[in-house]
Amino acid sequence: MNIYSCFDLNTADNFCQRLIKLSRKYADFRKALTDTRLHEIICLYIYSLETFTLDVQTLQDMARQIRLDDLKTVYRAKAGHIGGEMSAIDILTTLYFHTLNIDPTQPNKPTRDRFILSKGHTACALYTTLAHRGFIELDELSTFLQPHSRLNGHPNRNKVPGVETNTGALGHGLPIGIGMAKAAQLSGEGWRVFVLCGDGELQEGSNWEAAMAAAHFKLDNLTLIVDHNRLQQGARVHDTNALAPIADKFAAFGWATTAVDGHDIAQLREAFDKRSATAGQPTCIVANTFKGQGISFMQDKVEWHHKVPNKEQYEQAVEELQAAM
Amino acid sequence: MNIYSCFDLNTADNFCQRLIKLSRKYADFRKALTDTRLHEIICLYIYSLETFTLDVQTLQDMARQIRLDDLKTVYRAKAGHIGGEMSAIDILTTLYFHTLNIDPTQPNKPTRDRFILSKGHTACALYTTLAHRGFIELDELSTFLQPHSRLNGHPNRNKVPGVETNTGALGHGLPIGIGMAKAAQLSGEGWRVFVLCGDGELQEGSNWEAAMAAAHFKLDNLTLIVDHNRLQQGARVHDTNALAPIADKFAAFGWATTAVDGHDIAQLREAFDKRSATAGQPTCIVANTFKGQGISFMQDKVEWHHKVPNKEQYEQAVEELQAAM
Amino acid sequence: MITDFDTLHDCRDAFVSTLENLASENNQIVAVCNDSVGSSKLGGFRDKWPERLVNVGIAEQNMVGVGAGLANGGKIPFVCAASCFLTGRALEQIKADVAYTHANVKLCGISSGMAYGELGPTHHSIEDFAWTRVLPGITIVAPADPSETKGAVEFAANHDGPVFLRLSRVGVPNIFDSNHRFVAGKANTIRPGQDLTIIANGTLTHRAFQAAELLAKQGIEARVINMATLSPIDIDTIVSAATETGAIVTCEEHSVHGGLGSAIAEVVVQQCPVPMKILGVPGVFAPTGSANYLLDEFGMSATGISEAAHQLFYNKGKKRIA
Amino acid sequence: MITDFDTLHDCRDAFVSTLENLASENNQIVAVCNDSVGSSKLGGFRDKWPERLVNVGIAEQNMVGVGAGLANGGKIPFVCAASCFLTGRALEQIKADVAYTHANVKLCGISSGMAYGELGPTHHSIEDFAWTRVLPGITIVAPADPSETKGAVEFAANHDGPVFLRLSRVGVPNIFDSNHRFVAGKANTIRPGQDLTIIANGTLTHRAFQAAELLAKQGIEARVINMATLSPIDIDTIVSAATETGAIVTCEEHSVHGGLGSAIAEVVVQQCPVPMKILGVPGVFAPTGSANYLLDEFGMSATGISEAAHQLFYNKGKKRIA
Ligand SMILES: Cc1ncc(C[n+]2csc(CCOP(=O)(O)OP(=O)(O)O)c2C)c(N)n1
Ligand SMILES: Cc1ncc(C[n+]2csc(CCOP(=O)(O)OP(=O)(O)O)c2C)c(N)n1
Ligand SMILES: [Mg+2]
Ligand SMILES: [Mg+2]
Repeated sequence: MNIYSCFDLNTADNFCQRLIKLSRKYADFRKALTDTRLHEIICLYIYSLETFTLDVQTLQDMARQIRLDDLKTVYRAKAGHIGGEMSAIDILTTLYFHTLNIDPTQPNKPTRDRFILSKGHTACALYTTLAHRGFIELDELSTFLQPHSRLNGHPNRNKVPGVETNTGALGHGLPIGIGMAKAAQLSGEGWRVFVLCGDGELQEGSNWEAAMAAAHFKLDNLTLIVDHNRLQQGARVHDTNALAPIADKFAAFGWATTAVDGHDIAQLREAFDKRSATAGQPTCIVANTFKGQGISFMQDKVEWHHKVPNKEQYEQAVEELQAAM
Repeated sequence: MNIYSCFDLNTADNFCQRLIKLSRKYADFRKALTDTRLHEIICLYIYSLETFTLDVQTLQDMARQIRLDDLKTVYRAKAGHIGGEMSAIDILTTLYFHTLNIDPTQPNKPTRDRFILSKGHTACALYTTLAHRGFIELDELSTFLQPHSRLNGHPNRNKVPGVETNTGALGHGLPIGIGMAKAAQLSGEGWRVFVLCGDGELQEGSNWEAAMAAAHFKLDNLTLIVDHNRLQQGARVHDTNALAPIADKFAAFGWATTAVDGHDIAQLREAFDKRSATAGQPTCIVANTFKGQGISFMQDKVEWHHKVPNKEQYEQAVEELQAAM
Repeated sequence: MITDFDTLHDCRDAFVSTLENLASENNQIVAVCNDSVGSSKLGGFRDKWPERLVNVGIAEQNMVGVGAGLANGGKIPFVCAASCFLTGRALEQIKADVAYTHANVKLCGISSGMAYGELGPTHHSIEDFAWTRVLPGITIVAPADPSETKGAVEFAANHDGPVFLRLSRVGVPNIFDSNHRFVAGKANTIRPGQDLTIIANGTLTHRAFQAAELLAKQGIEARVINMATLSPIDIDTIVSAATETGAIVTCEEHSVHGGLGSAIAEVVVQQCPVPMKILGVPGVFAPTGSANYLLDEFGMSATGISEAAHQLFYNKGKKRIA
Repeated sequence: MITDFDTLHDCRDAFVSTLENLASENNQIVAVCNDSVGSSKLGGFRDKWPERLVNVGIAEQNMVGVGAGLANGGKIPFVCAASCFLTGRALEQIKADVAYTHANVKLCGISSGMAYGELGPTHHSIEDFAWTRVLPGITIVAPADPSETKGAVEFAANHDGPVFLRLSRVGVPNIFDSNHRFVAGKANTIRPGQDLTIIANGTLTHRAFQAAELLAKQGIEARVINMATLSPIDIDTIVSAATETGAIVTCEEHSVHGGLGSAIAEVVVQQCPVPMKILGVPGVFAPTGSANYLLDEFGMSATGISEAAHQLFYNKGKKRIA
């Protein structure tokens, strides 16, 4: 089913952009379209997402919507890791709505780009992103952490489409990402691999085993994004086991490195677009972020690693996020 | 039993130096003394080793003797890791006969310096050094790898006096060294901790977890010596998973670093003498070595990681080592 | 022995209060953790003795190695981390640096079993009995209530050698009174009975006790044994239970493979073969749910246990059990 | 079934020749190792397909993670390393990345058991059955001879899901003929007998067979079962053996805790309680010695096994075994 051949790409682009602008909620939009049975348009829209570029404003709106839905989900479930979710959502949005070559209708398409949420404790942010991107229904978010729900506290590949590997124990993502990138290299395929890890997570030695191997294998199809929010579970990273400057360490291990504002989608988009900063080298993007980003009283506060807002806090947070939209 | 108080230190120094020069074999000397029941002199000799400095020539002779006995032991047992033993012996000799504040009569003295052979596969070199240093009898080396021998292929603390921790699986020594150095810090004690690891061994992530923590804890009583022979088990380190330059990586992890010729005992002595190159930082000494050092046909050859010499090879090796003495 | 089933206690509280008491008397006691000050409830310890709390960050291999080194340096380290990461991530360190070296390290597996419930299988520690039990020289204790937790921590501090304390955060009622004396390697019969025996430990002991009360109403008198020490296992108590009651049900917050039931089965087949039923997590990765929800699901509610026991009772003496 | 006890084979040879045959037909097959090209005998593989040998260096956690990633990318990775390091150092990766993710990874534990003999307990892998058996979804196979090794490798390549092949380098005689068909999960009775059963796998199968021949001379006809697949275990064969012969001796190059004997005991107590004797390494770190020396020392020479069986035979039907 080659949809492109029967459609003017420019028209499709404009059309989709307009639709997104109108609804601002991809999944609602998708649902609305389903209800009127316009399957072709849905397909087309999904394909177009792989081909066309959403503008920064649209991506920002999407990120705000994902923050809001993440917040709602955590509040409803009375559990989650909201601090690290808020710090990662701009990165996730950019990846899923701009960078990744993926198709929600074919989550296991062999040539897809791969994304690994190595900081698996922020699963709720991933689920919310996957829902907005059409991998699962938005409605399903309400089952988060409920008995027998697919939406466990950490992502499960065998249950949730779009999840590539089961994470939750820190320091597992990068080695797996190396295997995925190596598989592309061996197969002569062009897919890219993105791993998102926490900064505290880099204290795990498994990452450094992987860092060495990635450089040795010249995996320039591999990008590690470090969510550098300078907080871990119990304290500042700096006070626990200092890691900064992170880029220097990866440079010493043979990686190309860049630093970006991890909440500036334009910067993220540009950084992710490059296959590698230097040919033959894996890339480490240090994304400078804030835990709790977008919600004033959570921002940069260690206790919001996995605290759950009470009613007043929840209402204030919703208000702040909505005001920004 | 304070032996120092009843003896002129200078006399003791000269006396011992002379005795060593005469016998070149500390253990034989020790044995001879035992046979004539001159126990006080033995004690004194052992104590003097903690206090006085052997000259470089004496240390070199000792290293050659240890190489010879290691070779004999491996040849007799028909097993061992001779390549990595030869590369480490100058380091071990310098540590045990110059640097370490240890006492063979009190291997568990609480304030002793600690040494960990993290590259535990070269146990035979450690046993030979411990025998020459008086922790075990030289005769016992003939039991190496025999059924029920204390001298297993990897060192066992519970059986062999002078061994601090059971090694054999790579990448365990540095974390343990950190614990030992931290214990000194907590107790306000001055003991130092030395860890000797292989270069290939640094591929283990556990080392990098430890590297981070050692810098964070400001363990300037901790010295890591990397036996940088550029070979691992199956190939060159460079071809397996490139690590060089090693010092840069440790520097990026917050360590003071120096490089020495790992077969130059004068350089090793000087490097080990410094408590730390920089106050408040752990030190990594990259000792540039050759696998199989001292035996021409083994030198820098990957296959001698754990090959055993045949009769002709053995005889040639003995000859070469003896000629150098 | 259990009088109040409704007041539940988080045994981490007894753990840390005992640890702090011991630490105030013996300054060789230190705590080691992996960014787990909160989940191990070590905040009080840190406030009292900041320098004696060695937080290595998120690095479990290093954590256990550091513990072994501290022990070598004369310290008595309590290495505290979520049991899943402590045992799974650092198992070779536990084997080589702790067990084989026989280092005086106290491994404290916090939130073992399915205490992390909805966080899922990466956080469940239903393999730790199997993983540690096969290692020689580690005393393994899974206390069932606050009083036994206190005793186990005191034992660990005084015992010269490796200990693994398997702790939970899931609420349990008081089982023992506060002057109960914990003896490592000695199981406690907390309810007499001759018809069959239920053996449990940790969070399952009170459920086993409740099951026995249900069975009593059906005319079956079940002996209930709390087997806190998994290794070395109390062979005599098992043999008496088997020979005197003729059937054994085991319950554990662990896989049915390799854990408490398995350890008991090893004794039973070799010393006194009788029918058994091993209750636990039945060889699957658990679905989403809280620990208590999942225990019920897996047949370990008081009713579930009593039903399994009831069935086993009718199989006593049979050669082939359906 | 064994005709020539004197010609011994290193099963690594059958392992690599089968792997190379499969790899020449299916270019998705890759090998992953940790500086273990020599000890895994992967030199030939490397020479044929240098790019398909992924040597990550001495880094077992990364090795298993890389395996999982390669599987995600459509490859069929055979991850080869000394069994002690593969399982001990990377167990959490095996749990999360392989078992729980259900990645199509073939874990090949080389030189398992005490094959590394004099290199000592850090290199002995007498815990790997216990460590892996508790993880759901991994098929665990310990082949007993070259022909079964070939079958097991072919099975692993064709099976969609995690497999753990527990291999040895210790010489074994041919047990099966070359057209023997290996079926995962199905044990083989390699000698009929009604008086008792000896169950073994890996390097112990031929010793068990020899023990049975000694027993036959004493008038005891022992059934000998080769239980290559440890998980999922062949319940039917165990139940038949227990009910038909009334006693089971197990032998394994593994700790007596948590391994083959333990897995069989779990079935026996719950389905058909009969007396058992579990032979293995008796809860100690082994002293210095070669694998064969140590197996003899630990009572697993043919004579040792036959004596244990003999004793068990006279305990058949007893309630209390001394
Ligand atoms: C192996 C392992 N050890 C410990 C934990 C417990 N844990 C969960 S989140 C977390 C802190 C992570 O900090 P960071 O990587 O900085 O993530 P973020 O700040 O983005 O939440 C810890 C220690 C874990 N999940 N896995
Ligand atoms: C965890 C672990 N993985 C693998 C091995 C097997 N092994 C023993 S020695 C060795 C090579 C070590 O190379 P290096 O550290 O450079 O030591 P050296 O060259 O000094 O012998 C390997 C891979 C091991 N002992 N431990
Ligand atoms: Mg962080
Ligand atoms: Mg080397």
